[in-house]
Amino acid sequence: MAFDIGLVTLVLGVAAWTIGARETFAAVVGFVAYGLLLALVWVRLAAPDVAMTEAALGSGLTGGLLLGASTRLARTDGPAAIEKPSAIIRLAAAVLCTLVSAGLAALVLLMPEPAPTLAPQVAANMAATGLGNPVTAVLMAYRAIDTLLEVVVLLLALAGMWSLAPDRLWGGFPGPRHQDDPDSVLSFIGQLLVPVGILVGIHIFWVGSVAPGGEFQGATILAAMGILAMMAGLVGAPAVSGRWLRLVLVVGPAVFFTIGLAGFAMAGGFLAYPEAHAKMLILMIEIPVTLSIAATLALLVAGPPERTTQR
Amino acid sequence: MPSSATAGGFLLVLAIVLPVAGAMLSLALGGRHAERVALIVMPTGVVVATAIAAAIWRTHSVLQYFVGNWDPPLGVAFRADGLSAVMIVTAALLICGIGLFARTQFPTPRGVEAHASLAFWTLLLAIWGALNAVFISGDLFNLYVALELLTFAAVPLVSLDGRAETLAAALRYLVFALFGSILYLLGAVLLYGAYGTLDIVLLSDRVHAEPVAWATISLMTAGLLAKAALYPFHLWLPPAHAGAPAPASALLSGLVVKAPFFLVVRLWFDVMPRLSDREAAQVLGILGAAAILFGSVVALRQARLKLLIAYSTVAQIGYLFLMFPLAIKPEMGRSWSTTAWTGGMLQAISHAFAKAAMFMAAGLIAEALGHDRVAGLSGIGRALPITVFAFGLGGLSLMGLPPSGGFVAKAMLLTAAVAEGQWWWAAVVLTGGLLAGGYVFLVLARSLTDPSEPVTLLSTVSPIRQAIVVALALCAVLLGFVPLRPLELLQIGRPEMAIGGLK
Amino acid sequence: MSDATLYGLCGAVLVGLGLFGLIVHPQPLRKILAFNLIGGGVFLLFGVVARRGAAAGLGGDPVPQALIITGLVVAFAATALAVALLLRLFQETGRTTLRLDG
Amino acid sequence: MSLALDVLTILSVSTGAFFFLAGTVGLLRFPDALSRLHALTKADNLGLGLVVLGLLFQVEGFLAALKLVGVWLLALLAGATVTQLIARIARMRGSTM
Repeated sequence: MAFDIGLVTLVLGVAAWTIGARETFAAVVGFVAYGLLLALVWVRLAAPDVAMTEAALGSGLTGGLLLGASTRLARTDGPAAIEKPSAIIRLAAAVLCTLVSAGLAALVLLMPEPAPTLAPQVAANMAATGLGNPVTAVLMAYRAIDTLLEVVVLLLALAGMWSLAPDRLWGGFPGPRHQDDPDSVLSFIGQLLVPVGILVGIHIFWVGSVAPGGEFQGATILAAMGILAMMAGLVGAPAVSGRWLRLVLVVGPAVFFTIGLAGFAMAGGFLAYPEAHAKMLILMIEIPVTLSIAATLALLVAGPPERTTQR
Repeated sequence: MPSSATAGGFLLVLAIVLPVAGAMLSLALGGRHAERVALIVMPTGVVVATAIAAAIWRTHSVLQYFVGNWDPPLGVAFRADGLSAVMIVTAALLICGIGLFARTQFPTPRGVEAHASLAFWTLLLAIWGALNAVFISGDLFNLYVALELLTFAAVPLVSLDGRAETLAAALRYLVFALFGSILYLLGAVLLYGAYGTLDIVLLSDRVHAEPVAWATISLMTAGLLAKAALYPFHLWLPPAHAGAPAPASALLSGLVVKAPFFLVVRLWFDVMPRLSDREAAQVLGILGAAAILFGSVVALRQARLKLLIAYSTVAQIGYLFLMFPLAIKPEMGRSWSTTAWTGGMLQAISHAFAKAAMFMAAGLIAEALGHDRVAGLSGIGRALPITVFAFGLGGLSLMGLPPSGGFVAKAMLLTAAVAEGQWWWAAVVLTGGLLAGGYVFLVLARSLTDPSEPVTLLSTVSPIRQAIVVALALCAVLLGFVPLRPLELLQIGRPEMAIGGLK
Repeated sequence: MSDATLYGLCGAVLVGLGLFGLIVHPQPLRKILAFNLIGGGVFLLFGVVARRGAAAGLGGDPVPQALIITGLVVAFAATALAVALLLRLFQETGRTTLRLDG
Repeated sequence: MSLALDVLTILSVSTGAFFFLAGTVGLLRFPDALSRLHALTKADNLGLGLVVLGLLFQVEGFLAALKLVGVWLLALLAGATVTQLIARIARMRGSTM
């Protein structure tokens, strides 16, 4: 309990710092720390799968994205300060937000006892999915439609982001140029870390069917390796109109849809798996989906096309 | 509602899979194929939508499908009642109209890929899939994902031309939409914490009048209102809807803002019918009335045609929320409740057609003149008579003049208001109609005046595009003639509403 | 008070803190940051719901846990899209204001 | 036997924690970027190493031990790289940050 109180204090302190910091860059650094602390909280709440996602995606990739943006926008900190709302508005906002927090806190204290749960039902039906990790069973079997739509959401966010590019840059390469000094430390660590990271990513994905992990966590690590490789200049960012790239992006949802529709014939329903082959079918979906998610996440961090030449 | 999957339930799967898979295919193939995929999906989607409506009409019951054969609460159910069917058919027809209209605006030159075209066709299909998901999903978290899909597909449409002001409008839209989503999600989280399910039908049995239920309905409603741009959350709408290319404006104003409204209806009438009480509904009604008065007055003062139409959307969204104080727990009995409810939904549909037609008519005018200043419209009525006629037909529905769907809708709201003794809503409906008449006539009168110098059109306007605009405007008018049978369709799967209203 | 309740209260405060940031910060990037902070609080509340639902030998109810993962991914996509819009706006205008008159 | 292992773990992890504390104090108290980095990385690398060492006494199985050592090595690598990058920027700006 003492540990938990300390952790909560830290989380709240870092969150307050993130909101209160004068410089945006400092606030983003605070946010990254916030995400890592939350990952610890998830471990305390017996949710290791969430902890991994939070650390990799919520803190890692989101943090990287925001750090990049805050350095590019550093010059706007000054002018924006003039627009700060008046003290009265700030006070009113503070009162409102305190009320919201108090209300939510009251609801937390009023939560029913015993708590309603679907855990027994999840556990009872696990055999039919052939999986050993209940969270993966929810994501890939019971609520596979959520996951399918979510992969589409990611891809659409990417399509929407690309559509922001001016016409002259369409078909170009995302993100700013990165120097590729072969002697630089970044290039060194890229060469060393990327293969290790790819292995770790595949491992995390692979154990997801029986242990904490899965396609989102694995894909996030793979995406991070892709970003590192691009930053280190080991590989160039792919052109957004590249046929292969489009194929990699879409192969995940395409296989997901195909096997989902095949469920009509195999098991009498959309996204239904025959019990004998459930585990294999889920794996057949997960491999291309991991690939597509990894590519989409990396490109979401890279941003819309900004240049027409690779170098 | 039935307790198991029904025959024909697979149609619901198709309604989502077809457009979403189409969007993925457009993105993968790129170039000219994006448009071709859309042109194949559009008629197929209309067939699916019609089949869903027919199946519900024939069996007079709710279509239901359990995805993956997992029953709720573990799995996700798709359900379509009469209301869903009407919305699905409306969406299908409008998307086809908008798609056909957009062909000349978003062409794909041979050989190169035009980014605006690829984005438009991909996002159009994605919006369609997301709308259908919103209309039929029976699970509050699945609905959250569908709403996000809708947001991510809709926001980039605003800034397809890449101008600075549309980028700012798109960003503002996104911030509002995300704020709305997070409130909605917070509500869903609390519901699961209290009742252990996110399924709409199961929840409607389990929800009691207690603090957590009050908190969730307030949070989720507030979030959805931000997305539906109801006054005072309307700030993002006019620049976004007016700045987008005309077909995108039609899509956003006609359909996209109806999705969060639809969910408010689901929430108040289906998820928590026992909770929705009259006082809370009055608040929604007051916001609606404020939207009508504010939006209409500001529309009157707009110098640009597209902004005028966008502010009119703010006002017309207000009408949708007048149905809440009239349809929830009326003292006079269920029949007036049904009248008000039907009027509200009819307003949603007829506004969709009318507003889409008006935005596209404004687009044609702007293309022909090179600007859309209201003051510079003189003589356009003679140069583009069909387009201006379509604009006027759409305006008929907004004003609530017969014959039009808007007339029937507003008449129903008016009747319910008078019959229930809530005459103040009637006054708002009438004032709003007068103000709408003001801004529509402002445009029509200006376009029918003789210009000081002859009008020179920058480009010829395609007769096909004009025909599409007229067809959509006519749909809004025709809704005023054939209300009886489709309105019956609206009531299928809805006995609990009337009963809930009496409790 | 159980651990789960403690974290639930933490989530409630986080939502309020983030909401405050969303209202008072004029810079869009700070608003995006605040949105993510609120998201953290909401997911934490869901995590508490999951933890309280521990049963059948599982440390928590896996359904909310899976939904949190989905939610985190969606929040990331939202952040990425918002940041891209913001950077484009900055490229075009050199400013990042969202004020209607500005 | 297990008591001896526990004692070793406690000793090792506590020493590690002390180094973390020292590194953090250095980060807060040292005057310029380079000496701050010096304090931070030296102390943290050693601190993490000691914590990992302490945990090694508790793990069952070779694979888990390997993972722990892997964590330390990766943290060393990342720490060294980031330090190098920050130091380079600090030198280029010539500032005390």
